[in-house]
Amino acid sequence: MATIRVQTADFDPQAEAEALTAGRRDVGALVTFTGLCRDEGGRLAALELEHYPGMAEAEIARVVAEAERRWPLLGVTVIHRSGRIAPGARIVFVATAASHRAPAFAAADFLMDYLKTRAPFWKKEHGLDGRAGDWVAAKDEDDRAARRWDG
Amino acid sequence: MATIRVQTADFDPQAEAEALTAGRRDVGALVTFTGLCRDEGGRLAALELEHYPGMAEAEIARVVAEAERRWPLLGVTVIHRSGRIAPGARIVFVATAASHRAPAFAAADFLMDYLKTRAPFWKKEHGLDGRAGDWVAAKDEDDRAARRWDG
Amino acid sequence: MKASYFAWVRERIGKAGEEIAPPDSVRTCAELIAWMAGRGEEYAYAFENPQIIRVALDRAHARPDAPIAGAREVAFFPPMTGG
Amino acid sequence: MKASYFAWVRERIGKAGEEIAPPDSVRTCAELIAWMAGRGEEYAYAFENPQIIRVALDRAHARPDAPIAGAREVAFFPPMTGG
Repeated sequence: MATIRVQTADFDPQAEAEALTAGRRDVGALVTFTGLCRDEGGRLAALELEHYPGMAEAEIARVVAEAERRWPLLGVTVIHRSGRIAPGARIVFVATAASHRAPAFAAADFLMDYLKTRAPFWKKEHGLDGRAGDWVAAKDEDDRAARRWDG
Repeated sequence: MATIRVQTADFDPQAEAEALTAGRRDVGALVTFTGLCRDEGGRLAALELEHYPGMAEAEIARVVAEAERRWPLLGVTVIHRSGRIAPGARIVFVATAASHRAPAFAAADFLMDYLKTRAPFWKKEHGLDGRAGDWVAAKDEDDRAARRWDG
Repeated sequence: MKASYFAWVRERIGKAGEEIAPPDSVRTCAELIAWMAGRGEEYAYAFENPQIIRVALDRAHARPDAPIAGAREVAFFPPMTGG
Repeated sequence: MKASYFAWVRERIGKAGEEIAPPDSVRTCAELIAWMAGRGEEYAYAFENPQIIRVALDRAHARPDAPIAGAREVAFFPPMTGG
């Protein structure tokens, strides 16, 4: 039921969202999250996303399965890009379909928090000065956000 | 900054979402909610949405202003349809853009809860038997959901 | 003042709106509902359960104890079910 | 067993992966990190702050006290920053 993809290419959010509702009359709520590359006040030329092939898909599938266990979902899509991504471009996409809005919102929010802290992706910043910059540091606030869903 | 529309026509979620991010490099998170007409297990032929012209737009604008006061948003769009809507069709759309995911998720969730309980729209069910059915009753759970955001 | 009715309030009264002229003794939204209920059989039916009727003054939600003085437009409707 | 390195762990070691053969005395992920740190200067640098290194066994997250016995693949990397 879930669609999970890790890819270098961009994706079409509308096509992905409509695939969750096409031909259905039981979906009352569709939530999408699109994560985009910011230029950090003009400082960034690009983000480079490294991932662990095989584990990335497997870990996303585990997170999706946990969301499906917690909420009555009618469909889930998660797409995460890897490689070099320019400011303004899409990085990640989560869509959740449900009969009612509360589970659709909660599951999408949960999926993003868990992907941030569990899916094996790492961001490196490339500055406008042409040099490869630092690896982005993990944020305490992301860990706190993920812990909101504990017990 | 906010786009607010009440209309009988359908809308294009992708075009609306892209209008919030086009030409920008500071948006890191875009959340959309689309509310769709369910057929309630095959029972419904359509929903009819009545609204209070003038007040509907004004009240949505007040709810949006409250969301903008609570969270650092870079853009908000709310579209609510009126008139007869068939199962599977879109009823309502909320999109929020922000630098980070937490305010984008919270604001979209808040907007839907508040629209449900404050925007002057009323749903009437039309059954497959051809008769106009009952007005949908307001749900206690919607009031409870809206009260989550109190103080 | 101009009165508007929506959803089943409109259906029970049998019209979408009309001009009304409540006496000066009617000061609040709650008192206005009570006065409306006494205007005839269809009004008594529409307002039989006054505590669930919502009131808007000049297109903004108003509480039962809100004064109606100065309002040019009043609307009566059931709890909202949009979204 | 096959070892893979990601992000700055990969950059510090200077390669994406290799075959490793820890002795039987190395039983847990935490012990494996300590053993890796002793394999040379670049490894000492990559693992200088062992408590922030994450370990995956056969492509699933593993805690520091998880036993490594039976794993065919181990990966070392910093905290994730995707999404």
